[in-house]
Amino acid sequence: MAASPASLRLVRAAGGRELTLLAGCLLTVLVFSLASPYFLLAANLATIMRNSVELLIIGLGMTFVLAIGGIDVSVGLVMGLGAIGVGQALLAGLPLWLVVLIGPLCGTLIGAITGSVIVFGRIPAIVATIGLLGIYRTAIYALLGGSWLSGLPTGLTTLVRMTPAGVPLPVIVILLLYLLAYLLLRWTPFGLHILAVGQDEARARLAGVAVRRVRFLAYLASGCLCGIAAVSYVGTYRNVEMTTGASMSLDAIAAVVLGGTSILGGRASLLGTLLGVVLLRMLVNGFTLIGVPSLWQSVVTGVLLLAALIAENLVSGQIPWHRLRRGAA
Amino acid sequence: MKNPHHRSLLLLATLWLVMLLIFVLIRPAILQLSMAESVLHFSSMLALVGLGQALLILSGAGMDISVGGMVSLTAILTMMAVQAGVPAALIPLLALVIGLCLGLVNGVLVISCRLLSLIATLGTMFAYGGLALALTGGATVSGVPGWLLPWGRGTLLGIPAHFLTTVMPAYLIAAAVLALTPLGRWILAMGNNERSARLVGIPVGRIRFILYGVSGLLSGLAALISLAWFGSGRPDIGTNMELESLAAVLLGGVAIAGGRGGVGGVLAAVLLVVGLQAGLQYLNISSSWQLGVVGLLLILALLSDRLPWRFAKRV
Amino acid sequence: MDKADPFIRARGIGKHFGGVTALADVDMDIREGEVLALLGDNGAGKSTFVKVLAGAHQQNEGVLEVAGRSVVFASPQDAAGSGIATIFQELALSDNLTVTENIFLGRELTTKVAGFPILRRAEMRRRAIALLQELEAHIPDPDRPVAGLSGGQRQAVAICRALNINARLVIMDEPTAALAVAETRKVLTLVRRLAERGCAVVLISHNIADVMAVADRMIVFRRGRKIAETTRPDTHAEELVSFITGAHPSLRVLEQAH
Amino acid sequence: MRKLRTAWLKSAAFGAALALSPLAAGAQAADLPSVAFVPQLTGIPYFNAMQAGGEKAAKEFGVHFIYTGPVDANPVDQLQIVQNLVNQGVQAISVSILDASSLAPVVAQAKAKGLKLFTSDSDAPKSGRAVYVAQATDEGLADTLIDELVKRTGSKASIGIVSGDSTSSNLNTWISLMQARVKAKYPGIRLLAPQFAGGSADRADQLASDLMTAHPDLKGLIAVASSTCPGVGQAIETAGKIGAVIGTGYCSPNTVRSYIKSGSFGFSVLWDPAALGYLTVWAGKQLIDNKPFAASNSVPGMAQPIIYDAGTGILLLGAPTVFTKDNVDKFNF
Repeated sequence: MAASPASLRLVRAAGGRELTLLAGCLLTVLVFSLASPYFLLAANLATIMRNSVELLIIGLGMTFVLAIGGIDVSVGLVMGLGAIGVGQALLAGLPLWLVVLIGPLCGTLIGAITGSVIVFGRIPAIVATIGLLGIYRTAIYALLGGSWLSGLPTGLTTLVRMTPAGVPLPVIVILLLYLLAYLLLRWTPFGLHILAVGQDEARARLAGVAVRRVRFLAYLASGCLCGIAAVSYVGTYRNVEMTTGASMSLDAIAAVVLGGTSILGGRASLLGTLLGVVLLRMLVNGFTLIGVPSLWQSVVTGVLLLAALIAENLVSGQIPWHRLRRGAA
Repeated sequence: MKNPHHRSLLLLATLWLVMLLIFVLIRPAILQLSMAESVLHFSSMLALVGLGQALLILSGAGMDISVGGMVSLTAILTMMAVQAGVPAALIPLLALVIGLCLGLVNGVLVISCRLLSLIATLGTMFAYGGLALALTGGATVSGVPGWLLPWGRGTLLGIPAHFLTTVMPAYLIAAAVLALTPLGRWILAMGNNERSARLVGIPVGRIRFILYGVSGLLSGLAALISLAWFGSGRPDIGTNMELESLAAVLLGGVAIAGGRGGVGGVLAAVLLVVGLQAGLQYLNISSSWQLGVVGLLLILALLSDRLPWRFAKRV
Repeated sequence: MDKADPFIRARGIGKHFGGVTALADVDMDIREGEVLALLGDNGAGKSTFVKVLAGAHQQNEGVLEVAGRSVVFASPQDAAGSGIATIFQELALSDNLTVTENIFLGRELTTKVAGFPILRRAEMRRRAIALLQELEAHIPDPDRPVAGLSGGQRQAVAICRALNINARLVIMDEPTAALAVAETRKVLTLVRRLAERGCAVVLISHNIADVMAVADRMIVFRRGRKIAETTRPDTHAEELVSFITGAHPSLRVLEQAH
Repeated sequence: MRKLRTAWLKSAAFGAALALSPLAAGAQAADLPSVAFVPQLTGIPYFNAMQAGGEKAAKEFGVHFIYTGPVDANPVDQLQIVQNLVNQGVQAISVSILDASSLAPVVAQAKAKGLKLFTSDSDAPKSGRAVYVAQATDEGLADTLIDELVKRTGSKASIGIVSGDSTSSNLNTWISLMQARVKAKYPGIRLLAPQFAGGSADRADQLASDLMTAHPDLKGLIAVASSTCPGVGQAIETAGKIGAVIGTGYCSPNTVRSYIKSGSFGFSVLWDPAALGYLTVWAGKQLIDNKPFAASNSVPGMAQPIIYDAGTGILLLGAPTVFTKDNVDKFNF
């Protein structure tokens, strides 16, 4: 149970995931830059970046949620709700600093709801968030009342498009968030506790970790990040519609898992999440550039996810071809 | 009420009554035969998909979120095959076989390749659903022969024909297998405690593999109903079915970790969800409310599961 | 055994669960620097007693004194605060964390930076190495995840955890269960070393050979009562077994008396 | 235990009651004839405007107006809603068809109950519907958009298309008619394969950006679904291609006002959806009253006569409106 070489290999494979992903990203860049002369243009890379911002931020939160052994299929809608808050704030003509704060505020609040239902209501995360998904959707419909927030004031857009020192502001924000998350995971007790709780809740509790608090905080953090993503969304698209964020949850889970964070918890790879999101977005962009219809994109996402995970299991010797034995949790 | 499964059935029955009562109080005209008939009509596909989902979850194999994609892709592939020259008489067989194969792909991924079920089926959800759209460009594929339509649209003994001929037998068989056969006991045992099930020699992997096939088969059946109903293959017919079926299964009292629950509750939950939807529509309330109500019910149902337990523990 | 006050002094400890008496009238002294083995059949009451010590249960009757002060532990954290550490059978180690991180889990050394607690990793690592060396536990790299360690090494990490909170009493629940022979020997050595370091060690074990190898004193439980107390020089394996099974002649008298 | 259960039931009943509280609005005068309109999906400004127009007409013509539609652009959900209206015995039901085949199952039922089923905004020609209330002919819409766009891009250009759901039959019809128009009339124009954003602004933005990158010579971008309009406009602005790439589409003035003003949208083609909703309810009333449509009808409250083509069964609102910088501020929908 304890010292099997398989688990050792697993640990190594986790470290290797970032390298593999990096190689995958480089290969993608290489292939697409050969296939399309426009792929490597600065403008195109900027487009990829711009279209990755929200998923990168939400994926960061999802990394924490998966790391504690949870899951949240409602994060996209949390961003949607946050975007409504930000949009209404813009329409109400609130000062910009307040508008920027409202996103994370809404997100944190909703994160608290999600976290409470899961942690204090003791409902399995997947069940709770499926339920909340329905409730949040209804809330979005009720809040928007059938009309979109469109053509919003440009104040936030100017902010989102700022490029201090030549670097787009969203890039700076994302780097800061990831750096912060890294410090949190690596250099604070909270980070250790997240990993311990994700690995084995009962043992973490025996070791004196405040398990509930850690789990709750992870959902809170994820909610807050969704709120930050909402600010970016409203600033970028100046539009909030019914479906804002609806497809984002599963995309985020796919990207984060592709990045090597285990859905069983106890393992978090921030670099992996970053690379996973970028790889997915690059593929979508590249396929459009070489003329593959956009309808194929979700096929690509699915196949890539499966291929990566199968490859990993093959390399780590997890697949016993000789007999069918184990199922999965 | 020692048996938690009975408890959740009681809960569903109560919810049903409460719902019916509210609706009838507001619009007595809602009590009409055609209403019941259309609820059954719209329940069929969800009930079948939910059954596969329920069996998988009961066995502890985890959830299958590719069911919607399987239904769409099966419908599309079946009709594409017909357009490519396969005799239309083979449509029922074709739909079942394609569904089965897609389900078994999930089985291979989870059991043989040892992917976590949630992730494996997330991948196939993207792949199946995406393929259905990509292969057709979003257009429907027509060519369903006329003789299939009465089955999809008509009624037998006042019950929608497809409900009578698929859902009822499927649930009866599933309930009988779970209650009366060793296989049924095994499924519940391995869902309850996988390790000890293995120790006593239950072929856990093989059974789960078969159940993935069953889930695919039922999705294929749902796809067949959609063909007979609409008269064409639709690439988006399974949209949202993964979450709807999961909600129904969980609302039906099946424990997400497996081993606890039964299929009767699932059918009751499907009828509750569809009935709620129909009732709200009858009152001309935006169907967006239905999502929230189902979500709320789901959470409340699980909270109610917790409360007495927690209460008892404190004493 | 001629040391001054015992670290733990328990008198008349009783514990009921509903109408069931799990523990009745147990007296016990536990001294620092000695290994005390608790023996008994399943359900004999040794685990219940240990849980009272560890703060997992509260006694219904009797007085528990730790270092001369009467206490009732409300939680395991309370007990830990009094210097009592429990090493659970499942060890409570996180496989994905490193040796150092596990030793300090829940009690990390931090320094505040702008109000936020930041881990002092270098210091934690230094102390971990020191502890491991002190125990002569052969763990080459404190930065490796414990997932790769052997059963004995994991016991060493768990013991380090206990030492790290300056535990004066370490309770070990079946530390050698499921260990290979060589590993068992290493763990027993660790137990001795822990006692030599001045710790009190309470060992729960079913393995008479292990007990005879390390324990200074043995206490046998039967049906919720302490029925025998002896020391290593005064007993032998057969006698212990006969106490446990209730076959010992002195017990017949005792049981008839009740 | 018993106490808890009752408490739970109370809370469940309360929750249900709470959820149902808006249904007070659903209580209605039963004696008025009812006309229903089922949009492709609820919660988008376009159909909201149709709803407003329908309500206005309902007051005018003394009918009860029901507006209800699916949350997603999902044909099964839409069918269920239509089925439900049939069960309710709503005398005239009009549907903006998501997919031409999806109505087939209920047509016979409606006929059997003597209810009038007709289409509005998006048609299902072979379904046996009573009439199609059209905003404009599909050809008229496609041709106007292409003609107006070519006027601005010149007759040699590449033009991209960003649509919504790939399964919406009316969007697909327009796309194929646009392609036909280009083929017939503008040999120098290259219409790129349509991309589908599925109704979200961020996906539309992404696809539009990618199209502009992949085709640096791109001169026009068409947002076919109104839900993709803001994304396309935003993408052109962000890419700094205002003037170089001309955005357009079937977009309501409110949705694209800021983009038309910034110049990223050259124009937008649409009709007045409120008028379409108005006409829909009028047509429903005519059907209920069993009054046949004349070749040219004068509808109270509408300025222009409404043309009816008996051959195709189409009731035509009129020519589409082209919104530009000059007139966009005159409209509010």
